[in-house]
Amino acid sequence: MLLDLAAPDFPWIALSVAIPLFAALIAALSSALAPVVAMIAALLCLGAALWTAVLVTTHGAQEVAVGAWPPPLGIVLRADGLAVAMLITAGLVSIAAFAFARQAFSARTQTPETRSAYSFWPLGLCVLAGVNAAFVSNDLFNLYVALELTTIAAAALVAMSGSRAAFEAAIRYLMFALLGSLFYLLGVVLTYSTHGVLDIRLLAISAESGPSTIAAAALMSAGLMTKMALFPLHAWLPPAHSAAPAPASALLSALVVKPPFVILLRIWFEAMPELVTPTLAQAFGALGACGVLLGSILAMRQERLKLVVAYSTVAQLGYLVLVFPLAGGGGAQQPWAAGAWTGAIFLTLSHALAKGAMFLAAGAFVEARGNDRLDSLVGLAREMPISCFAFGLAAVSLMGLPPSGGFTGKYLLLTSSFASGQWWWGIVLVVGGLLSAVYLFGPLSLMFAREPALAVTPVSRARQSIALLLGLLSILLGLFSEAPYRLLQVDRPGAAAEGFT
Amino acid sequence: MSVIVTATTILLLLIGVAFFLAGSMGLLRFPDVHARLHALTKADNLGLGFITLALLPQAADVWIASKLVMIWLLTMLAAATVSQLIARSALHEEDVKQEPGP
Amino acid sequence: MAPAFSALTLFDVVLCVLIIGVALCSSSVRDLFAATVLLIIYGVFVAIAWVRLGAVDVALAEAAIGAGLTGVLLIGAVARLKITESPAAAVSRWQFAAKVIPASLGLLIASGLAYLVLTVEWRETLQAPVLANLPDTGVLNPVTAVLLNYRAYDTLLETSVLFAALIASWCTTHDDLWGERAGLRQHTRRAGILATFGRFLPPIGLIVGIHIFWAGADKWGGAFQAGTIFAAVWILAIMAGVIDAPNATGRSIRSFAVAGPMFFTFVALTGVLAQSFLIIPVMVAKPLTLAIEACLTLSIAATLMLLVLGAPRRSA
Amino acid sequence: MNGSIPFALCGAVLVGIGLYGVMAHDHLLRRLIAFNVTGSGVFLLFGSLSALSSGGATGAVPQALIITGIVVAVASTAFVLALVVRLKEEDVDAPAPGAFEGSSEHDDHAP
Repeated sequence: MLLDLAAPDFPWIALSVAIPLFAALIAALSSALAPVVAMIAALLCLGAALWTAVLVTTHGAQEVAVGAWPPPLGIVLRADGLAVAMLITAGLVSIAAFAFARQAFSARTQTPETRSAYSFWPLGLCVLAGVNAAFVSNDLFNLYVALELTTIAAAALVAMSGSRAAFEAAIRYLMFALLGSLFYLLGVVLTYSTHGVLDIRLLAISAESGPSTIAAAALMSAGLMTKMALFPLHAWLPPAHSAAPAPASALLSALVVKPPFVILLRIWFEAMPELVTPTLAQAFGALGACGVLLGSILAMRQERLKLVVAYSTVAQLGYLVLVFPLAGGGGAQQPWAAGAWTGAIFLTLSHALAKGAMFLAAGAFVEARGNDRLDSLVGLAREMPISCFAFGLAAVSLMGLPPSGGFTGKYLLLTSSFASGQWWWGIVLVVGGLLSAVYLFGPLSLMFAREPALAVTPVSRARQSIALLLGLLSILLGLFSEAPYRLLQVDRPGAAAEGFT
Repeated sequence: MSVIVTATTILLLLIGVAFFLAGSMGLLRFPDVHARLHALTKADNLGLGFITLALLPQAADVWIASKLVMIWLLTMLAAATVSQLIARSALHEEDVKQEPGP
Repeated sequence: MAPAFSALTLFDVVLCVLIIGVALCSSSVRDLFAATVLLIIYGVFVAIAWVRLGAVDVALAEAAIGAGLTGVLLIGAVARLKITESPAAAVSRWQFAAKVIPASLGLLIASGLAYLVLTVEWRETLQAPVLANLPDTGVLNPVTAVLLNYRAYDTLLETSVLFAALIASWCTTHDDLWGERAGLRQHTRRAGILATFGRFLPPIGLIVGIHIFWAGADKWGGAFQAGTIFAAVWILAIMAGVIDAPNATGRSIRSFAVAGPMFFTFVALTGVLAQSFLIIPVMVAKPLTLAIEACLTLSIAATLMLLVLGAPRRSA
Repeated sequence: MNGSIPFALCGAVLVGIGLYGVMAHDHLLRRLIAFNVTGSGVFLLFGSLSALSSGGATGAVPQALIITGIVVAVASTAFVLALVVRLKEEDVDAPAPGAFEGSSEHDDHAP
């Protein structure tokens, strides 16, 4: 039997889970091989994802029935435009994070083997496997296991630095995440017991909205909102994401909070679109708006760069759920709804790239200055122009300035908010953008200040450019938004164009 | 025939339960760890023994019956070991307590 | 059909009341050690409930993992923390809200669920296809068929969760203790009662574990239940001083922990030869399933043992 | 009355008790105990609903999912315990008052 790699039904998406998993196991066996294995695995994941993108745009959505058992008995992995876009982003961010981590966590430079050099690689690869599994799985219970894999590995990355604050942040994160898992699991249990299926597509066919379906959807959403740190369940995120070492922070903030949002989209837009009422959609939007405002205001008041960046994640995640009122309204906003759905995903992608860049740049600053206090950034642009430029590019994308990916996303959301007469969400978008300009201008103005920089430990240009590449990508996403836009339209759920009914 | 078997089972079960009850009462009422252990292990081993005996006539074949006996023996072994360990740790704790005063 | 209200129903109701009572006690008792012991008792009662629901595989898992292993983990933590009493709660003006809000939420969810239980028509439609396709899976126990064939992908990710938890808990080691033996150093007298027990029990435990593993294919049991028993035997042997505790840097212990998921992932990857993923071909279904289960059992045993021993620590 | 209704109701009550404990307790180990109670309540509800609809025993798919869930729960429990023990050891090295009660300074359950 010959491998037909070019066949349209080759199970590429399964590889994007199996490869990092296998690599994690090898990395756990031999810490000397780990950095190389991790990099190869991340590159293979990116390659598989890019090739899947080609297949998806030419042949439509790809499906793999695991074990050749079709649902409802088996589990289906499915790559639509959304899943593939997330896979590509996960590949890019993890390549960057692993490349940046090589120096700090390499067993070659540290003999005998140390705790963090050993455990970073298996855990980072488990995070990659977990988020990839969550992006492609179409089975509600399988998603639960994927989320747990991600959570445990991510919490361990939070604790990685071994400081007291890191352990506290990790415990806090786990307490929230485990509570979220319980709610999600309870919702899955009710769904299965009501409909006898776990597959999202089959659910869309069989779902009639009884009280147990409503309860299930509410419980699953509550759990996912906890895991994506949506206001008012956001308190765990900033300490956790800022306590982790820089490459781990990049994985956490760019990737780990994304699967819950994607699953939220799949549950509401694909599985149970008929459940959403206008009030509910507005309520989701209100939580998002609170997150945007509170996260931004708290970000302004921080004195450490990593905390600013982490609070900004809370704010940016708030924008994403504006997709519910904007894409999910009634028929009146029909032509614009699809734009809102695509816009929210553009924001997700550009946030992942920009946040990855920011945390890696912050990591370079920490290495250079020994801490991440804002006042120690003074004049750093002259010493570390690459990192500062990377931070600036990422900031442009986060503020939503043209021509970044963040701009494309916000522009699509803004258009649909005004076109559908929901101007209040437009105001949230604009005010949020202004606030992000304020909290990012603080660190940027310090970096580019004319005063001489304080003592700096040199960080290699190659490692600084990793953040720059991610920052550039978040800009390029906006400049060349045509191809990703078309990719996201592949197999877009009907509700994303027609609104919830 | 089956009536006699059932009656035997019920009778033995009741005796076993009585031992368990007595053991539990002892556990609750006796003053210190050693007395409690005494009540518990004696009553439990006998109680479980009677319950095993009661179930033997109900077993479908010799294989299952022997498994039941095995379980009883294992439990006794574990109980004996554990009560030894508990007693020793209680003794140790008493020693520690006596040193710094009440 | 059974009569509307039989002695068995009475038994069930009493069992449920007991379960709820023990759960309440475990939640409210002040002494932390007592709370832990009550949780173990709770687990045993829940295992009995699973037998009553005809779910013997779950009953075994709940007794071995839910009650036994969780209990051992908690007792170990309580002992290491050397605390038994909950600290006196700080008086704050939020204290009232901090109890009332969870209480009302708990009450709301419990009553909502109870309402749903009594009013909704529930559906279980997968049992028929599970049984219909059983011949293709090579096993006779439908639960094993689901775990290692129909939904083997869940199990693959689940073993990865265990693996991640192991690396994660290793990650809590003090930096200067990395490479030391796991857990506290054991001090056992060579001729002591525990040492004798530790020598006597492992062979029996191994036999029981192998039995549960082997039976899992056709009747009740399987990799997780058997793995837990092996882990218990392993821990006992270490506690009794029969064998040494492993250290996280050891090559062999890492191989043990990784072998199961690695073989499983490898099998999953060979599925791409058939343009799919995680295929268990019908022709070799039985031997392949048993091979996967054997590797998984080994890894589960090693992982659970290491999780119970915990990170290396300084002797006090 | 179907035989598994008591267990389903029992599961519902356990979920309530457990969720209360997870949110109301200060002590991390107590929260973890409550977390395990909630988990087994969810599973009991799951199994008995399946038994309820088939009119007999719990189906094979719910059983398999529950076993998976139990293993995932014990993995999480083990990791949290490892973190809690380590945090306590930090306290022994450098004691900080009240630091051990996970939520004393951060109000993370009552927004």
